[in-house]
Amino acid sequence: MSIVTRRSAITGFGIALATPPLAIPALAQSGDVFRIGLILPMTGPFASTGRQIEAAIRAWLRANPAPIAGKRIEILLRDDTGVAPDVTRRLAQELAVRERVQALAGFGLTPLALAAAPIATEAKLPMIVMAAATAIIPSRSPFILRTAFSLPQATAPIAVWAQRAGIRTAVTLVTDFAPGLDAERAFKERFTAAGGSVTAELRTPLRNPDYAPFLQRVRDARPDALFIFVPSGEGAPLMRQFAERGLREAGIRLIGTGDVLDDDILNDIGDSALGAVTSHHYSAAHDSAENRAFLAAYAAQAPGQRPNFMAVGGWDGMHLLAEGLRRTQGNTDGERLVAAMAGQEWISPRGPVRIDAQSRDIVQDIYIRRTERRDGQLWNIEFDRVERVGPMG
Amino acid sequence: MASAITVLLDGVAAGMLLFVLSVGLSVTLGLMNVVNLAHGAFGMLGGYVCVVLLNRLGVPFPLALLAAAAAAAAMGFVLERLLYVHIYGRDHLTQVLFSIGLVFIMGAVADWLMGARTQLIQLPSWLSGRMEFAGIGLGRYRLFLIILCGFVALALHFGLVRTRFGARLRAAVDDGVVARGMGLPVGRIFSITFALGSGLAGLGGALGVEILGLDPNFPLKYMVYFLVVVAVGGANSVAGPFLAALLLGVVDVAGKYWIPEVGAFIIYTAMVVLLLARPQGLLARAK
Amino acid sequence: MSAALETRGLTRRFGAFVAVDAVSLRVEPGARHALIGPNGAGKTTFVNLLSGALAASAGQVSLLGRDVSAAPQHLRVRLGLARTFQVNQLFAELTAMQATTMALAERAGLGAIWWRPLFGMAGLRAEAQQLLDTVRLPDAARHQRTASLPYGRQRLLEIALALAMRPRVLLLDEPAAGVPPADSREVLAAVAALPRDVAVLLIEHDMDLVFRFAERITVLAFGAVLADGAPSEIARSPAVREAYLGSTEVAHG
Amino acid sequence: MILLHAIPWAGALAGYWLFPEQLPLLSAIAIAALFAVSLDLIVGYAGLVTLGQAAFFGAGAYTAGILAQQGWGEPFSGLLAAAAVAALLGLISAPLVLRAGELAGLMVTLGLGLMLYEAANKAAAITGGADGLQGVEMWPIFGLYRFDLWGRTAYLYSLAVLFVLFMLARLLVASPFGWSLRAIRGNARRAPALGVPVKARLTAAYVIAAAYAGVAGGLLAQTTSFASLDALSFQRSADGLLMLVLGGLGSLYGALLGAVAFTVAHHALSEASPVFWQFWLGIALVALALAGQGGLLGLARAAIARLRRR
Repeated sequence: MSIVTRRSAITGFGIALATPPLAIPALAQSGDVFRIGLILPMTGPFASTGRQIEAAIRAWLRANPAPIAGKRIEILLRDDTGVAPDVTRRLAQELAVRERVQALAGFGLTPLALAAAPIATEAKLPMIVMAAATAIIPSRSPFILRTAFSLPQATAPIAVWAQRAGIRTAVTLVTDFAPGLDAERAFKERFTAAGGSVTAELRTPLRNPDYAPFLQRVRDARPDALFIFVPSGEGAPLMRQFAERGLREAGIRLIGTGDVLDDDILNDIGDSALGAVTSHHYSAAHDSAENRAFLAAYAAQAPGQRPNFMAVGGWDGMHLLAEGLRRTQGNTDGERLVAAMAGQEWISPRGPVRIDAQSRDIVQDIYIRRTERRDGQLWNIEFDRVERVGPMG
Repeated sequence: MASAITVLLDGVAAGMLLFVLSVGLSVTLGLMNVVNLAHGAFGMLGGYVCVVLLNRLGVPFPLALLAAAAAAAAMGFVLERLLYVHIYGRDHLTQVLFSIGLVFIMGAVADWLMGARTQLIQLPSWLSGRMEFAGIGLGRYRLFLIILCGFVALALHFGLVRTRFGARLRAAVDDGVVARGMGLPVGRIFSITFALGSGLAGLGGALGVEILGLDPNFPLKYMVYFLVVVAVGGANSVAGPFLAALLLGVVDVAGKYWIPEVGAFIIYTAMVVLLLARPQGLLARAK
Repeated sequence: MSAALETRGLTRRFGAFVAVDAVSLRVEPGARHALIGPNGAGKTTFVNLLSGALAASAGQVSLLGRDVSAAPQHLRVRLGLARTFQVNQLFAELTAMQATTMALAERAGLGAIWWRPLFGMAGLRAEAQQLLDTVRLPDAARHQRTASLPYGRQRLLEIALALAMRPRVLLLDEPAAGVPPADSREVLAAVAALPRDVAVLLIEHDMDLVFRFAERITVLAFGAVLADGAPSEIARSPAVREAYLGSTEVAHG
Repeated sequence: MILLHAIPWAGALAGYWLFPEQLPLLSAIAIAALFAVSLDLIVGYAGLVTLGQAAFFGAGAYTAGILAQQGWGEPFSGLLAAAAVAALLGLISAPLVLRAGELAGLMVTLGLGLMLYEAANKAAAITGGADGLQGVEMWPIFGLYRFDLWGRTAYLYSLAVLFVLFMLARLLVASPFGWSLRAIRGNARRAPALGVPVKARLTAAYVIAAAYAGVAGGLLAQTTSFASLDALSFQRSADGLLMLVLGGLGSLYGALLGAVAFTVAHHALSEASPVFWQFWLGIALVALALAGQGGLLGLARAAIARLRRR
């Protein structure tokens, strides 16, 4: 080791701090390309979320090949593995600084979205949250707009419905992270306000959950219904064990948000899902021209797969960005884009939606669905609907 | 009381499954002194084989299980001959590097072939549902797991004690140099044992699809559990890992049932305490 | 005057097996003392009890008049007890110079210093050279990885490392074991040249060496002291002949 | 010799001007390198293999993060606090790890790491649980240099901390203390017979390595204004070990090289192929393990030796 090296490096450090580095041009560049930095969990435990959203976005691009306000849309996809918020943040930073993207999109889970929020603020980039569902997310940056849903929003209607359906006592079972806690809180609030009582609140770990012991507790507690929220993809083992443990035979009804009966895996869950009642903003079985177009576009992109509520968030996110771009007539200034997108209303494959101008969060209809078999396949069939539910339920 | 017994039996079933998945790792560690973090990848392979045969080709479940074990054993045999032989005798960290690399490769290939989704199977009707004895309920599949895995454990134990191969295996574990000197084909014993361990992992992976879930992340997700079983149980025996796996299963399930607030904390605490109390493994005699 | 090294009723059990059974032994300052006994007599266990590598089941060890029964190995070393091993225990990746310098630093109480380079300590380097001179390790061998040295050379390093501790009492566990005859002369010369003020306890199979070297001999059998006295007495003792010299098991290793 | 040492650091500094758009990645590399150095001290020099080094990394990250969240955003004192907390944790856990012996000790490090992960997960009121620590606000360095979007300040700050701690580590491994660690790793039976207090030295090394990891974690929290559970995850410990083995164990530059190679490969592969990058990373790891010879640094040395012989 040498003193000389150390000294020269220290001087170097001093110079570096004293002189400004190469001037970096303004972040948002104009041109004929609109670059969107898409950050999704493409590998790791939440990979299916990323795959659904990416497929939906590619499907949207196929269906809308024409330039928008003179701009061709380009997607830069990055994998944040779903479990490393610091990576999400770094990727957002790089996309902003190096790739000069004009919008950020994706964001599979709450911690990932929260970690990236300050970057959106600082870089003044619209950030479209297509999946993460904790209520607080849009409040973390004035540049965040959400096309997914929020858990209080999806939860409140089922709590009210449960009360109407004669359910008096319920146990909640949620995954122990922010969205789960949101769902637990929202359900309890609405359900007790309507006169029901929550007799136990159970939380399962985010990783490596084994639902057997929790479900055994539910069985012992003998409520009228079990309310569940688990992240997309986790629903299958839970439903299986619900059936195996004989909870249905014990007279316990299964209710929950639609995450648990995700369209992506619904058919694999099989008969144990039949009869479950859930509330959500999207079902692939939704009957509308917009949804049929979406299903067709998705099938062309990912043959043999069914889009789920994650996919619709991606699809609508693209629609929102495109509309924003049209309204600014191709101006990609972040603040103007956000202003143009906030307050938008349109008919999405899920039904009518609106981006609330103040909160920048989504306002949408929430459907009550029952899982049924139609034409040899399982579907979440919508049979009731609460209109224009706000992000806080 | 009845639910306490149900919980206990659930734990036993989970533990038994864990045993079948990890026992191969403990033998390879004891015999070849190889830290094989890719062990779970053989479990994953078994799981996928089972899923494909069952869901796409309609093969009966027992046959699918056998095929899963056979496929994983074959894969284990090939990889052992092709790759693992080169890392015997290398330091443990190199083996870690190697086997983690293998996990990445196999995970990516599984993803490429089967997608990132969680895979599910439909159990035959004779294994679905639940039965009750004297108020104690137990899922049929869990009962099936207990019986099958218990049988596997017994077969392994007696195989090791009673058969000629078992005797040779034990000799090779005790002292490879001496065993070589006595003219035992240590290399072939290694191959067969490795294939056997991988096959068992494949069987465990297939059995575990219903309980543990299956996706390309499987080997990494459960790696820590396998390591815990081996460390707590000690290498070189069947009974040690068996007890460790049972304990792990029961403590995990019981902890989640009675004190869910503590979560996974309890299982790691139990592991650390056991390791400090019995560093050589559960059944090792104090030195 | 207190003994250099003394044990009273030193015992070590492994389960039901008594490896060392109530051994009382006195090594005088400056002594040339040998400890002999048939294979499995408990000699190496005994050395491990003396050095503190193993804990005793019962009995005491005192070093230069201080009770060290409860002291850990490194403290006994600091108090003046050094040892060599029957099978070389060296640092395969280090050179002889590195290992010896490191050992000297430890002996000088500098081992916890982290802010100065070891090889910036000129005094230690010179001392290490000197020490390797004493055991006659050739210059060329001093800067090679220890693992690449022939076994005889490694044996010299084994002794040099023990000497680096500046011991008052030195335990030599079969110093010539495993050394090819061609090289053993160097090892024996190094043993013979040990400073006279150091008490040496030699554990050995080679009777030639024992009788040439020792001024006092203790015979261990089945973990217990069978005989103790001057070489001539031992050579004449019928009990020793019976148990050891007379038996066909005057084995090596 | 001096030149040889100057090259990597001059290169690292030049990166600031050469890759002005890649500074977040460069910061990540510097932090990974510091973490790899911490692992090298305990694994490469002292020979104590650990699977739980992330515990200290995470402890440092949360310490620095929580300090800044609670209104003390001064970076340097934050790092000191991170180092202190991690060192304290090391001091508490060292006796447990050393008590258990080789393989069991390894598993104890794993178990302790997992316990801390779960504890942080459950202590959501303090740590933010699975959602991560929100609201970390750093003050400018020396009151002058803000942590900016381009990551300029973050990179120079990380690099400077890495440089100082790296040089300190070099001093450490060249000292009698450092050599006694090599002796313990080389032969744990002989070292005590040379008067080396093995437990005390290993404890000291463990604590120092913990403090290093704590600083690395603190840097991550400060430069990203965020701390989350993955800082404590087994994955992080494993990645650190991979970097170390990749670069070459028991030489500090090996740790640097490994961190650079691993992070860059990881980044480049996942950018080129966001879905299947793990496949290529796996191939690289397997190939390197089979090639052997002390990681990249070993391969480089062997190559140089071969060239010289010609």
